Amino acid sequence: MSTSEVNGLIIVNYIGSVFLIAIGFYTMMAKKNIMKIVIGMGIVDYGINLLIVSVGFNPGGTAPIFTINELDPGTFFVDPVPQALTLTSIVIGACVTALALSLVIKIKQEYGTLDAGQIRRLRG
Amino acid sequence: MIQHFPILAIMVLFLGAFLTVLCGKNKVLRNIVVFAAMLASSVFIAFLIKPIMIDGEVITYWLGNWSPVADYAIGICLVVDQLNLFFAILVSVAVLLAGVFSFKYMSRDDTLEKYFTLFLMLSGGVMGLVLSGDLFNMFIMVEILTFAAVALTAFRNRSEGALEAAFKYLVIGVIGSSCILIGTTILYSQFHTLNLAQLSVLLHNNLQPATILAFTLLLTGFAVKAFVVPFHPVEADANAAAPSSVSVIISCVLTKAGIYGIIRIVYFLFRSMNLAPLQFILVLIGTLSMFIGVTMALAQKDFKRLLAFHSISQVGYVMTAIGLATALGVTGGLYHAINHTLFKGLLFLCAGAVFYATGTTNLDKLGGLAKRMPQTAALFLIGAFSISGLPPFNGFVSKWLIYQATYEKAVEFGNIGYAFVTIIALVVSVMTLASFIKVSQSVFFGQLPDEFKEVRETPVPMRIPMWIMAALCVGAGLLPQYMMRYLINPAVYAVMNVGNYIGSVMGPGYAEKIAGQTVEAYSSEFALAGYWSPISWLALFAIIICAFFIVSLSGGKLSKKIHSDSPSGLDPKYDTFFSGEANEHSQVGGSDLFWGFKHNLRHYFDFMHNAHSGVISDYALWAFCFLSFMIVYLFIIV
Amino acid sequence: MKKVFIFASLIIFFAAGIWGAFNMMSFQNTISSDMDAVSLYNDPQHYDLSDATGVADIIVSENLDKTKAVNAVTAIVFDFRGYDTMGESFILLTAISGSMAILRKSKKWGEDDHDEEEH
Amino acid sequence: MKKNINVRHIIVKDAADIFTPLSLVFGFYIILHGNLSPGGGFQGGVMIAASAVLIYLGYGFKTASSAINMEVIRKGEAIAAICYTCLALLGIFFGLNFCRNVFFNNGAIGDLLSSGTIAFMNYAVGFKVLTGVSFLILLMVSLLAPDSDSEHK
Repeated sequence: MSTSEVNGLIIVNYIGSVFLIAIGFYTMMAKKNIMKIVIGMGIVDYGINLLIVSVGFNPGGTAPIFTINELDPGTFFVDPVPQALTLTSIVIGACVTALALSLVIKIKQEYGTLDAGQIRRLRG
Repeated sequence: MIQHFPILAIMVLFLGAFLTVLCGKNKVLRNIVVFAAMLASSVFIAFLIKPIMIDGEVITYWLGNWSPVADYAIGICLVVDQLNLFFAILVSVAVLLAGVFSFKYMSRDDTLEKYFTLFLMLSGGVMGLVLSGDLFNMFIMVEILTFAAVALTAFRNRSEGALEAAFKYLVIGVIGSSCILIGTTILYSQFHTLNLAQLSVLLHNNLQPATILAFTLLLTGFAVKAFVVPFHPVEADANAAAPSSVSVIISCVLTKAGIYGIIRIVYFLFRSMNLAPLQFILVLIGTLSMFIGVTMALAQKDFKRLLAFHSISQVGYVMTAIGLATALGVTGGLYHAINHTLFKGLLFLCAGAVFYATGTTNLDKLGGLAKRMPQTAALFLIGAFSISGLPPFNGFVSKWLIYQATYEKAVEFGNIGYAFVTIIALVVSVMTLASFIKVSQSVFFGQLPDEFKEVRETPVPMRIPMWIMAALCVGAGLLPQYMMRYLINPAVYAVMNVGNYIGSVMGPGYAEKIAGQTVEAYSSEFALAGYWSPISWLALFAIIICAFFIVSLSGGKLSKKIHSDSPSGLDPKYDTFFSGEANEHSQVGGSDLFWGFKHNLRHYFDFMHNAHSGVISDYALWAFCFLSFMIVYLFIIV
Repeated sequence: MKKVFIFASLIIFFAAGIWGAFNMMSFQNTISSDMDAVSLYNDPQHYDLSDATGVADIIVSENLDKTKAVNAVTAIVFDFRGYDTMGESFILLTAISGSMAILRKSKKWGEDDHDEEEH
Repeated sequence: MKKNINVRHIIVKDAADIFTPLSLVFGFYIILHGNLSPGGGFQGGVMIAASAVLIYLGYGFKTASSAINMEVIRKGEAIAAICYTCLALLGIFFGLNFCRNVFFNNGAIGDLLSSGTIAFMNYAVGFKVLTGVSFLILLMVSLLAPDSDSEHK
């Protein structure tokens, strides 16, 4: 496969990440179960991670590590900066999930339900 | 040595948070650590005032000495220009006073070491956000402050609605953070850098569809953090449920962090404020926030929730003024930002004092506390006068600047819409005064309920920060020329002239080399009409007459319509009352002082009440619709 | 009514996202392909930055000389952008403290005035 | 809802026995070689934290919480954060900027400690993540245990 064809295929990743983000937002907007809202937040996060990693893609590049025994002459790398950003983003996503799940546990104890339609003591 | 002070001001707060974890149950040591951290941070910020505000330097600090190589900023930098320092001063004042207040205020809660850990994390996050010069680093700091604010909102997890408010805040906050991160990614893929100054140069006249998408996402993300209109219910919930010292931070500091982000995005990063439609949409958002906030506040029954809606309204003023894109407008906006921090902080601390003394913030249950808590009542009145814009206090100066700026904009552009904004701002100010009359009547005056006969005055450690805030309120109102000279004007100059910032970060001449032209500056000249100029007063008087005329006209129509459908089956208090003994129905609750007004406008109030349904999916829908609307709008205008 | 809003905004977001994705495809790669890792490894001091197209080029070229870390991602995470990593670990600590604060069994406010010491 | 796994299958228990040391060793390897090979503090830390889950799955919450002192873990996390900050502050003490890699040029490329503070920061973050994530997991798990205090036992 030539370089330009590989370069063109990255659009699949972009569209996939847009699709994931849209699914996540849809879940947050349309679903009433707060557990599903948490899942939606997670899906948005995964979509963003996919987007960031895809941005750093370089057709034909290898992982940016100078393991000299395994490299052929003329090897070049993919972009390491988005990978570092993704690492950060993954941890942040895990923290969001942890915080949201602990809130969900407490809400279930307090309200006895997971229905967002009933968790509305503060309104108006 | 001075160049290390910004990073130390941030890291001292974080180190304080870790040491608080290690202190464990030792109360005295913990309080000392927390106080020392906050004080040290404020001192570091205070030392920066002289070189930056007065001498006009811009400090750029490359973390790890990774200064730009081959015209690319490979590391992260902290930049302190006048605008950053303005917000850093605001943050450090609010954090220090709220922290001192919380030593005594929180003493009846348990596991305070976690409270102070999160509190210091929150302060450090905001400080890191306003001093950062890197887009991704701004995102990280936004996440820190969001998580800490969410956890602190749910800190009193047994109190009414705290968990619910925290969950809503988390969901909406995650939407905002996701938007910021997607925008950052798109900008990185186009320009291969994350530095704000470099992006600002590379973005100039380089708008492609993906870039506009990134702009929309970043603007939406920071608008979420500023809690302007489609995202405002979350702030009201969070402020009502959080401890008062945290409400101060959420209402005074986090919204300002969002405003800072918006200023950086629209004035600095994309330099797009010369587009009239963008000015229009920002002013529209601000005006809507102003109006919806204050009308929702009139209908509230809870002290802190009412204050939270006022906070939305005042942030609307700031947003309107920022959106005008004139030097006078930005001056008014920044002045109002710092004034809002002072008086809303004072009001929230008063609410905290009332809660500490009585255990409730329900307006219907409170009353007559002025006899038992005279100092708190006096402080509350100072805050209420300031927020309503009565002349000797600070709210007047900034509101006056904002009226003048909108009016001037209307004259300059010949656009009648901006004159309407002036009128709405005036009406909102009047309604603010009205709702604070209601609060003072139902909390501090009126009848003292029996269960509060034994209430004592707030302890001294809580009163000291309140008096300091009140003194700052009065001072900012009485000495506007000093505030202008040392605080506001340098910041406005920094907003309008981005060349200094870029030159300091990327080296002088960078912008000319890359963009092939000098960085153009907005005009920062403006004629200040002064605050006693008779001609301006006359114009203001004319505007007030107009506003009164319009309101009375529309009011007449409304009352006619209401008479036609006679209220049958409604509350008996709306019945006509002639004479004789008043029965129990004719008593109006403390929170219902303006029931007649609310009754006349009941369609509007009912609609707003139903719209703020409390269901998180609806709020997420509002946020996402706002994002979609902004995408469509910005693609159309650019 | 609500469904209409949901789907309209989703369609707008999706359309804008796809359009943006096709635009992003035409952007230059964030790192250039004309770098030879092996020769860089053998002679870390000599590299050419005159035609750098982004921060990644510069970081990868300078990495071996300035930080001596073989793994470029680790070098970025802990050195070039070490401040971000610090913020990230603070986020972890914030989330954990927050979860503890949320999940604790607290007393109702004001129930007991001296509950701080006992545990 | 099954609150707690009371009857533990021998396969689960044996698998936990086998995989706990493996995950510990492999996790520490990944942390220690973060600057040389793929991986780093975060990945290795999460792997070690997985061993806490394995202990819980194999032996139940009571054993897991008695094996791991949660208060110490929490303090350890704060200490790791302070270590990271102090490593970053070293730059200021050496007269350079914050986060500066101060003693970077000792050893040849590819040595374990060749990269100066990067390696030590890696260890600090690894320690922080392994304490933090295992604490978080045990905190969540402790809510599923019968009549448990939500904080710690």
